[in-house]
Amino acid sequence: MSESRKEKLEAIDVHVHFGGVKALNGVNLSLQSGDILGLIGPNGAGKTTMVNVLSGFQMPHPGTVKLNGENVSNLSARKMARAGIGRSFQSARLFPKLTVLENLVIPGLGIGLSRRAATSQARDILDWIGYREDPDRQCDSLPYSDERRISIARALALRPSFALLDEPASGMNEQECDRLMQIITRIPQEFGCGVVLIEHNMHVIMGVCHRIHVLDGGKSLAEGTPDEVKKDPKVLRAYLGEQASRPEAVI
Amino acid sequence: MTHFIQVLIDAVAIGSLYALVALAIGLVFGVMRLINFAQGDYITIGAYSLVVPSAAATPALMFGALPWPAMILCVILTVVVLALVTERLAFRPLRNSDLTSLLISSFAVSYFLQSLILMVHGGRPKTVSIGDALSRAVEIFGVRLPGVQLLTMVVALTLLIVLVLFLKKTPIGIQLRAAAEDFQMARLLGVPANRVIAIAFAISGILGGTISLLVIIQTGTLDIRMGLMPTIFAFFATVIGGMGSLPGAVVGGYIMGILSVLLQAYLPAELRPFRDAGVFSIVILILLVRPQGIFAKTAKERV
Amino acid sequence: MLKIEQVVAGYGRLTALKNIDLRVDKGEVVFVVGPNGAGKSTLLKTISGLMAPTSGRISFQGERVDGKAPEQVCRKGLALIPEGRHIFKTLTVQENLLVGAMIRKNAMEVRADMEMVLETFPILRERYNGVAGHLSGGEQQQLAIARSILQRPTLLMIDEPSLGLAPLMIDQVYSSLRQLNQTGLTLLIVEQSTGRIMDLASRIYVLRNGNVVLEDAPGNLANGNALDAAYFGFSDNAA
Amino acid sequence: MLILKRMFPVIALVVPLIIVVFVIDQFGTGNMQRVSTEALVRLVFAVGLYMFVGNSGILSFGHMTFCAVAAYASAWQTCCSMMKPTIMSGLPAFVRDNTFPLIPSALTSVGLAGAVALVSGLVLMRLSFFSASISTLALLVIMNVVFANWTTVTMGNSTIVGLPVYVTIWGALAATVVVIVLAYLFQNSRWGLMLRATREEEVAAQASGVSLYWSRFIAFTLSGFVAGLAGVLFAHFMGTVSLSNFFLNHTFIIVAMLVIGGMHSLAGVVVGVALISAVTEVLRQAEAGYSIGGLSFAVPPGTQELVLAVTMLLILIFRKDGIMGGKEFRWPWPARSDRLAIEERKVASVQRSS
Repeated sequence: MSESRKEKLEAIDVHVHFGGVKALNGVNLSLQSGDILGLIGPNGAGKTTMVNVLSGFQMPHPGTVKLNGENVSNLSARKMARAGIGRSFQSARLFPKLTVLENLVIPGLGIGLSRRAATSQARDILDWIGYREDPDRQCDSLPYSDERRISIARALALRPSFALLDEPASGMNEQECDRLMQIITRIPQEFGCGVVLIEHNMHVIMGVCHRIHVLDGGKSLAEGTPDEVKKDPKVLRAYLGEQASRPEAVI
Repeated sequence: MTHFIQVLIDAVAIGSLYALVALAIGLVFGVMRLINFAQGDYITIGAYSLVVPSAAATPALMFGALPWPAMILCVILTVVVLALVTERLAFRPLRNSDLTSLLISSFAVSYFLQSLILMVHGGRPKTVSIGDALSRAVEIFGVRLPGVQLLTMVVALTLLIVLVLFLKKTPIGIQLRAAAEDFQMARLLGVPANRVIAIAFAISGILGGTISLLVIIQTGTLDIRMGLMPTIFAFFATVIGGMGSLPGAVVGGYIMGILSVLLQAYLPAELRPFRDAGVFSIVILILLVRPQGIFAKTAKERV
Repeated sequence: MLKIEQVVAGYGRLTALKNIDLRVDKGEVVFVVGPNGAGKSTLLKTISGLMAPTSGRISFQGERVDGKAPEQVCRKGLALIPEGRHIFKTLTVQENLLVGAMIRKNAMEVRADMEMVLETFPILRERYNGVAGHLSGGEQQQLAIARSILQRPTLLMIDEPSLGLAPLMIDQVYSSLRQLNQTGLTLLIVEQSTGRIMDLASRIYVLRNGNVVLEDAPGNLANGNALDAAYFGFSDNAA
Repeated sequence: MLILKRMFPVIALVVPLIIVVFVIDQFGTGNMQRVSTEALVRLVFAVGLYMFVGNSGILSFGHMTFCAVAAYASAWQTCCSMMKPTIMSGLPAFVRDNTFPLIPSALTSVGLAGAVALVSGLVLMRLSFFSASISTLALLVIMNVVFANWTTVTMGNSTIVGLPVYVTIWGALAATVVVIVLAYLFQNSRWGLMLRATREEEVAAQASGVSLYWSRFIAFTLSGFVAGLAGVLFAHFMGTVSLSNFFLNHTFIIVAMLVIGGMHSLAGVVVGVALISAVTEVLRQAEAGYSIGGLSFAVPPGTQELVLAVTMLLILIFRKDGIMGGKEFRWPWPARSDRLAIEERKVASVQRSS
């Protein structure tokens, strides 16, 4: 991935309100191609809302989202996908009656590839992610961990500049998590894109992310390398509550 | 001036009629996510219960021969029983299937009921006359108004008010509204699912039976598909008003009623027969501007 | 009072609860904590009857309740405030409370309880005839608790009471929960963060990946390491 | 070899149809030929409706509109040249005063139906999933009201008679085969696949760059053309055109066939139409009265519709995806290249586990 084509995704002073609840309250975030940015925080901190804003499913008001310096805040989810923002979903949301291969062909068609190009790209990604089973199998009969991997593959099939992964490791055991971590670490080199990773599994977050952004109650609490964030008392308190704010406690 | 009052009375009468059907459909949709095509056939069967089943064009009266109060009671009872039976047999097994299957199932039930009427009463339209005393015109503020219009307006309005009071004030009414808004939570608080759905269908039966009578008094003709148009109008009333919102259904009903009356009154003579086409074209334009309806209750699906 | 034995439950292929054993005794305040996706909400849905467990037994005051419909379970004295509170936004505060008291027979008692509830949560008296949808997050939470108390449950289950509330409001909610427990109401509370629960909890279960990984009184959990390890699946050395 | 495997789902439908038509043509009675031709025309319409409903998941009540537009358009051009100036005086002079050859009039009629589908699709497909479905009902009502009252052009509710009858069983079969192949190619085309993605998961489809509007619009327009073709075939099979043929009860029968056969696969449509057409024909004769061994009995009128409605409800309750369950007839024997792939995987998995 040539160094010169560094792309930049920024969220500037993003606010989102649902009825009385302030889901996001002035959050600033930015990453470049090749970065893996972890996005963590207790439940209801605004993580998924942030991904929805970055992927065009939720309009920030006020606040702007910039892709390579260009304001894309009011682009629709479809236009954001074609502009290079691929995402997966917390509940996978694969196309159940379509086959595994077809699920990966759809994003290819979405960005305008021909049927043949989209299919060959889909097969490459299946190999890359280590999926050896029958590609013509319908997704509603996939085992759970395969379903999670294919939902990541589908985001990558969009040839995104930035891949937003929403809790890919949820419900996975330790062994599956390790395999997932290998996949995620290799995404930037293989696809030349940046990754935003929402995850509750600290093991995965600590093992994969270059930087981590911590949200709580819709506000940015801290941002830094995994080691810095691990030691930051504010983060511990938000995560583990009062008694955990003693210095030697470590997550 | 009298023309304007006439249009006004018509608008309120037809508006209330559509509002009643829209409420019946909105209630059933609220508790079960089902758009009930069969509501039209409840109205048709209520009307046909006035006559003795036969192939004759002017059949002998059955319930129609009874004194007023008994006739009204029998017709409404027939339709309520019919609504409860269709819920129990056809819709209960489909309770948590998806929107499209529910829509298709109500389409199938409607077709089943129509074929039943075809079998019992034959296909040809029939005439029946009840309450001809009402067809005399009535003099108000120097304006001659057909008695039937006044009756429709009065009955429809009172029934609407009674129903709103029932929903607002009585415990069962409150439970029904709670279930219509959040069915799972209502059950967690002890509201029994089967009873609430049955009540919603029973109310749609009462409304259906009343409308059968009002339509028959106005038109005097029995036709297999007489319930269809008011029901389609009511579908769009609920969609414009905002799916699942009961006040929305009532407002939607009046919008449809006023639209059709205005077009009827003010369209040039040769375009007047195309009134319904005009109403539905306007409705589609409204949906384009505001797809989720006026009282949109459910927020956009959060990802 | 409440016993859960080898309960397995899930959604299609995802088994959210893998063989859970848990109990709540009279007068206790039991907390169930764990990261997102650990199966906490599924646990409450299964107990309350919103979901039928695939296997295992749930008994309340000695009587089997697994697989019963929510409207029957709540009549046995087992109330649930689900995640997101689910108050009826188009109904008034009063109507919300009336639905809560619906399963009660004795009107006199209900009126007395209504007074008590409006005493505990004054904001509800203020907005009594207002539409519930206009209440703030914290006020909606109080209405949800008040509505469930009117069911006069013997065991009240709450799914993440602090979700989306300002810290000040969370303290208020927890103090009213403590007040209720002191009047004899048993509580089973699912929570995300373990911060505020230490002084209120009688016992804590930590759930991860559908299994109970730790069960203990707050006293001997105070040093935190055991809790961190259970919560995050690794202790200091493995990080 | 690969082509055979890819086109197998179509071949598995077309070949049996050809065989059945051949048998009926040779040995069937006049009545059987008539019933089978009508069933084939109905199949053309059902496949047209399937192209939109099956792929988009949006139930359309309005496709009979395009059927009616094409039937009337063909009638205006080919029928009753002598009487036309008097009974259809409202027609534009150019059409009123002369009659057109069959093929061009058929093509223009299908074109007109397609144009109406295009225009209404531009508007209706902007609506959300559910209001689009209900609004197709409005489309049907609008067509019905306009045609019923535009008497100088459509002769209102009375029937236009005297259209040339040129649709034979083989003609209907040819149209059916063309339409089935077209539907299969569309559902596997880029637009067909993207549309099926929106049916499965609207949100995920948008996140994959798929446009709900355009994918639904293309299917709606295409299916409008096919429904138009069915309209022309129907008009020139019956020789008459009457508005009552294009309203809700015909729509119901086709929707029932789609639901019973299985709305989400081409095989489902063909199986549904074939099965229901056979069953309704048997019932129709029962209604007309059988005489077996001297005693004749007749089933009361309306039994057909009753049985159809009950079957549909049972299918919805017990086998939601219909007889074919959304599946096509797949190539049963794994092709050589697939067999190798499966062997490989077995070897690989043995290594992994040992």
